[in-house]
Amino acid sequence: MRTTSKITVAAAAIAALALTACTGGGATPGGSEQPADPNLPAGYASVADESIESAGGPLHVQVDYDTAEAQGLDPAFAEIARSWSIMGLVYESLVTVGPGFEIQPELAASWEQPDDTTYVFDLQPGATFSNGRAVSAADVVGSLNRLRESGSVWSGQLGPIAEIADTSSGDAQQVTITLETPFTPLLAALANTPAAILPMQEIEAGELDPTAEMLGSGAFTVAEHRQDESWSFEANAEWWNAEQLGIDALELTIAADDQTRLAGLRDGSTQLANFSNPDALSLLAGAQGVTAVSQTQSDFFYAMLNSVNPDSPFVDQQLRQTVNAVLDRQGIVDLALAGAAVPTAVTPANLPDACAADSVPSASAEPAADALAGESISLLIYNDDPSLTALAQVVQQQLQGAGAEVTLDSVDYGTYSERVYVAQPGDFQMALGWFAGYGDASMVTNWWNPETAVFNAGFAQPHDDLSAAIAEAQALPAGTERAEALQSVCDLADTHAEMVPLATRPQVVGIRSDQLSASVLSDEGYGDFLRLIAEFKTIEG
Amino acid sequence: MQTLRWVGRRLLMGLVTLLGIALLVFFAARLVPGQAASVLLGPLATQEQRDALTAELGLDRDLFTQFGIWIGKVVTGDFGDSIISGQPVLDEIALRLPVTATLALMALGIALLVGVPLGVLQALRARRRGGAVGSRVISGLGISVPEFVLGALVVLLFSTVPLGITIGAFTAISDDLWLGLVSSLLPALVLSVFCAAATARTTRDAVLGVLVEPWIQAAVGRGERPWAIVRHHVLRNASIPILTLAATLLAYLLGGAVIVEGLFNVPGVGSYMLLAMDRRDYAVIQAAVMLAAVVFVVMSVLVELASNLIDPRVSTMGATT
Amino acid sequence: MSLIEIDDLVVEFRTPRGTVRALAGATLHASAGERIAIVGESGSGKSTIGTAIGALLPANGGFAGGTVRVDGVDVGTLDRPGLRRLRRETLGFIPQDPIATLNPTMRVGGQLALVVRDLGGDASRAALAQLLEEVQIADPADVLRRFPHQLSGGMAQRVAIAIAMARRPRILIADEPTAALDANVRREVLKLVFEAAEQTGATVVWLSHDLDAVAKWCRRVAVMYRGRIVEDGPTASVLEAPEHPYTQSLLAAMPSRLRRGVEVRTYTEMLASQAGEPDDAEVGA
Amino acid sequence: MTGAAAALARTPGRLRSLRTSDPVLTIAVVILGLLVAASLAGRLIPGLNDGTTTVGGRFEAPSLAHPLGTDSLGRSLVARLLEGIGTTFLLSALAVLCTAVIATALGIVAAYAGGWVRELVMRIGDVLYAFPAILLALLVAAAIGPGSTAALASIVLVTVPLMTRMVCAAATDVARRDFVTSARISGVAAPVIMVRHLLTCVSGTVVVQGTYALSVAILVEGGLSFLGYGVQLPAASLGLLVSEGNVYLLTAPWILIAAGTTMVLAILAVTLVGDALRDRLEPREAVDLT
Repeated sequence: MRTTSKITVAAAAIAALALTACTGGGATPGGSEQPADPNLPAGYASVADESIESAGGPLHVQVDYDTAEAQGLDPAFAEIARSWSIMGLVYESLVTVGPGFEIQPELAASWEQPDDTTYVFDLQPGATFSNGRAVSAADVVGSLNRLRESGSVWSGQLGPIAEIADTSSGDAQQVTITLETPFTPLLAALANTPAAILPMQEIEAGELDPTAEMLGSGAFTVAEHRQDESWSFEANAEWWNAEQLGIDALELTIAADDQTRLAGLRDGSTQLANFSNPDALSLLAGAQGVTAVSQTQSDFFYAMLNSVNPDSPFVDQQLRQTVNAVLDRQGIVDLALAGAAVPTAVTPANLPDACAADSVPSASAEPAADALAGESISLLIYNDDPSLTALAQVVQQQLQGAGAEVTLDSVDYGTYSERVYVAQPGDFQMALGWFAGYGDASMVTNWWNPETAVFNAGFAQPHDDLSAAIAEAQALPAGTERAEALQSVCDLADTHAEMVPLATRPQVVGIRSDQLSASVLSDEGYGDFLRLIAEFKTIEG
Repeated sequence: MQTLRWVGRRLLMGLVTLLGIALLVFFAARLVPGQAASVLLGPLATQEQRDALTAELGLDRDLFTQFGIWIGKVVTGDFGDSIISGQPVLDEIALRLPVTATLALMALGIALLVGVPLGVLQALRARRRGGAVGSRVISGLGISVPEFVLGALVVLLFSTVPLGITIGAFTAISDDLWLGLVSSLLPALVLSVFCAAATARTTRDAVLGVLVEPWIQAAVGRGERPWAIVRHHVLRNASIPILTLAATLLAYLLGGAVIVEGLFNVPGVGSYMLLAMDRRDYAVIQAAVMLAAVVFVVMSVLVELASNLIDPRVSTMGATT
Repeated sequence: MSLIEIDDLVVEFRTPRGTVRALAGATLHASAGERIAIVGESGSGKSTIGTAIGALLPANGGFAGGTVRVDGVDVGTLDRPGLRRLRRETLGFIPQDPIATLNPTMRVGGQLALVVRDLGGDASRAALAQLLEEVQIADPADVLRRFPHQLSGGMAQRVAIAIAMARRPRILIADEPTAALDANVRREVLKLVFEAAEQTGATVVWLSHDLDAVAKWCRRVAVMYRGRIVEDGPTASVLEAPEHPYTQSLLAAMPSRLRRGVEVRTYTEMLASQAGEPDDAEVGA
Repeated sequence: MTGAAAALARTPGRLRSLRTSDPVLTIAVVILGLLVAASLAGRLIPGLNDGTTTVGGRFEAPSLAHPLGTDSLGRSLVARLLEGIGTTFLLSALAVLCTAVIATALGIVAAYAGGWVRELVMRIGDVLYAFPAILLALLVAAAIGPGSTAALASIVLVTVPLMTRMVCAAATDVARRDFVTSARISGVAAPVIMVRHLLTCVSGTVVVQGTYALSVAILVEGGLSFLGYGVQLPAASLGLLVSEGNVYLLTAPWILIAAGTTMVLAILAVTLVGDALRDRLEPREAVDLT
């Protein structure tokens, strides 16, 4: 949707090939498909050529929608993936996410974990805000505490923090975070833009209103912003890594219509653009000078089966399970998502330690051919996301295939959010939606506990067994043991079948590869396809 | 003096119309389910946050109070702030109006330059074999091809075949006059097709309406040349319906050619309005509608004034219907 | 050779209901300088014969037989420029409703100027005023500034005569030029028309139904009925000894001959009451 | 204008037969007939229309099995098109019917009553007329939820003001004529006058305006569906199919070609028939200037 969540894609390579073959869309040599390219390092969908001397100049990028947040430009409250990408150009977090969801240094040059509950971060020595003031440990402590105290939904993502302390000595700026109990997703949460480091000194002095203005330590500064129209960024000369930056300026145009972004890439007026329509891969196939890559998002689509509203047939767990079992996730991927996605369970399929979509109980259940005979179901969706609409129609066909009578109720997003999130109990029977999958397999599991997630209290019920399993998995360090713990989260969520994960959400990045050598990760948890913009190199001519 | 009184009266009626529109848009916008607060805050917000934002936006009071406050401010020229950007709505619209105005004027200009001569030709040839068939189908096609079909074809054509105009990027006329005009050209062309066809049809009808008049017969009887007759005796007399249409078209174009603006990513009033609808940005919806309505009302007064000047028999001065 | 030779002229109109024959073989000749009146009731075809002389039929009408010759030239064979030359140089029309035949959005002066300029004449203010004075307009400067709808019927007819006469036409066709005028203005206007024609030696074809006036101004009269000239001769003999029953009925309806207590019936009514002759005016369907 | 011809040509306000030798009109009527037949066939013949079920792969090019190819969900485009034509025509026709009823009633009452009633109707018309049409439609769609009902209501709101104005103008002309005045004086009840005299005299105007409203209706439905506020998937309408065709123009051109052509033909045919109707109701014998 224009406003809410985040993104995905995966085994897109093969799927994209298959798609082109069957549409006869003329796969031009040197075109856009990217089968597992042996030249690409693991974890990358595209890599900037380091041997190129960047021609500099402005980079033109088109994105599908603009940030639009109740708290303006304040990253601590940013809910939309696009906000994270845009704010991430100006602000830095302590850490960032690299290939394979590996946590990498950003504002923190390095970190240590002396024990399960202590994290010690050493800041980049040259880190400076764009106003010329050096980033201090106090800014980090202040920013993270500000997030914790903000009441923002992201404060909970940081886990059970006991203390954030400035442990600097001399010029070396250092911050220590102490947890009450072990919490593995901490680093992944710190990598997200809401945990960005703000110039706290200026904010506290009242010199900067972070909702109206952005002042960060990152690669760019804002030259101009026209809401829903465009952003102009300039390279931040004060950035600690400024020499590496290949572009001088970034012109970001908001173009809601897929056609406009496709046209921009085709006619060369745009060097990079994103698409949530998986068919963008085939639509860009054969376009001169354009490479389209699929970036697998950990974001995923899910179905909500309202177990709270007494008027909903899904108060009956048996029925929920039957619906869950009837749904053919691979069929959804193939038909609605052009094969450019993967089926998933609660833990996003492309994240380390995630459980497999076909490992949960419903996957092996074999519902009768007419298991839903006599059921009549109303399926609520919002209508401004073509992928969601496609998905809904496939879900409708599948449920009808099992004998149910399914009516699609398409409304605009405002009405949808009123009926799903605001109304208590939720004013729907079955609904479809999606949310971000983040950078750690256990982060999104938070949403399966309505008591902490809140937004789903109108249609899902808290379950002690599931809540306990979620907490247990989050405390375990990454590895086999945690994978097993997450498996039980997946199994329990699947059994309760209130929020039923379906498939990851596709994202396609189109690159004008004759003008730009770009780095794009093959997997992403925060929808930030501009994450590696510092490595981009423009090509002369 | 009489003219002034007439204009005054006409403007007063315009104000009544505007008040009607103000009422309609205000309450219609609030009939739409989905509060600004829930749209803006997203799914993860708590009820307290929603309530707080609703109170902050003044949306918790009863509708009539809200309307009173709003209309009170509107009278002083304050249309409120956009919920999304926090900026005064008028500033936001002022930023987008030049873009839309350029587009509208270009489209209308093309439409009149093409449509009027075409319409005159059609009227003159209405009685001839063949001539009428071709032009009827052409102008019929013009009003039958939806702008979203034509626009998509143009976007595809210009983005796949290098034709000298890039359409992936839009430059505002305020940023660069020449580039602004060039990038407005294609969307203006797409818009002008319908407008030109409508103009041609109206012109044809108007000219045919004049051609039955005795003074035309008299001119023909005097052996005057056809184009002299058209110039001296037809055009002026046929211009009132054409002007009326032009005003309607201009109001429509300025009110936001939503679809074309979207297709070509033109940052104009139309696409802004559409977004505001999605986000329940009431202040923007209201201001944009009021703007379009003011344009409409002013245009209709101007057209009536012009009609009086064009045809001295139409003495609507003093009469109102 | 006569100036106007209309021979066995058939004119038809296409209408949604089929073809209508407005002239069904009309024949009429007129010499230079002659004054001829054509009389007949509405729909008899007299207007059609008037317009046929200039090939000015409405677009749905056309010649279906016979010929119209003006000065020996068959107008049916003229190309468009030729037709325009004929109309510009030879013909002058004086309309029934003068206000309607003036362009309502143009001042009288402007319209006169257009006509004069078209003929390569002097379009100065003074020259235009002079033209108006010639048609007995007292305050020409004021009239030049007016719009047609601001003129009285008589005034407008004078302007129309001025426009027609500015071109010194050899044939003046006046289609009931006084029908829309007050009785007292009628005489003046007719006088103006015939005096102007006298001056230039123009042939006058006057379409009228006013037999009293016809008797006064014309030496020759043609009577039309159902698309044919049914009687044609010196006014005196036609009025005194009508041969065709239709002419007789027309005469009976002349205001100057009305008698109290004598019922006046039109010829058509008479025919209808006798369940009369076959209808040959309408052809086809 | 001459005698008999003019007299015969001017019988305003009554519908005359559409019998004609005009080839354009003939083609237009045939196209319209085919489209109406197609829309009925899609609804009435069971099995012919299964536009909501996946029957093949995504974006299959036209073949024997699927003569117009398949769409993004592997549905047969023939079936989708049949359903789309049906939806669009049904919706538009219904909307125009509503418009005609409302506009005729309002226009006649306003013309007959005159005075403040007329003024009020005209002012309300002005308000709707001055409201940007697409936004009016969007507001309606958002308020009652996107879908066929919203599209229908939007079309009605967009088309009513103009038609009311035209009917009112025509009816005012009639209301001033002698036979209405004499009917009034002789005490004929107002409703009787309105129905017997005004309604019959404006019927031509209503029919002509109705055909124009029909073409506007098809366009508005298309625009609304294009913006996502009209007919909702999995149902089909011409506008919806066109908007899908737009996206896949490069890889699956058959969708736009089929839907776009149908839509253009539909509007064109309706417009041409409207033109022909008007030419017959308000014949104009223009002078040939040359």
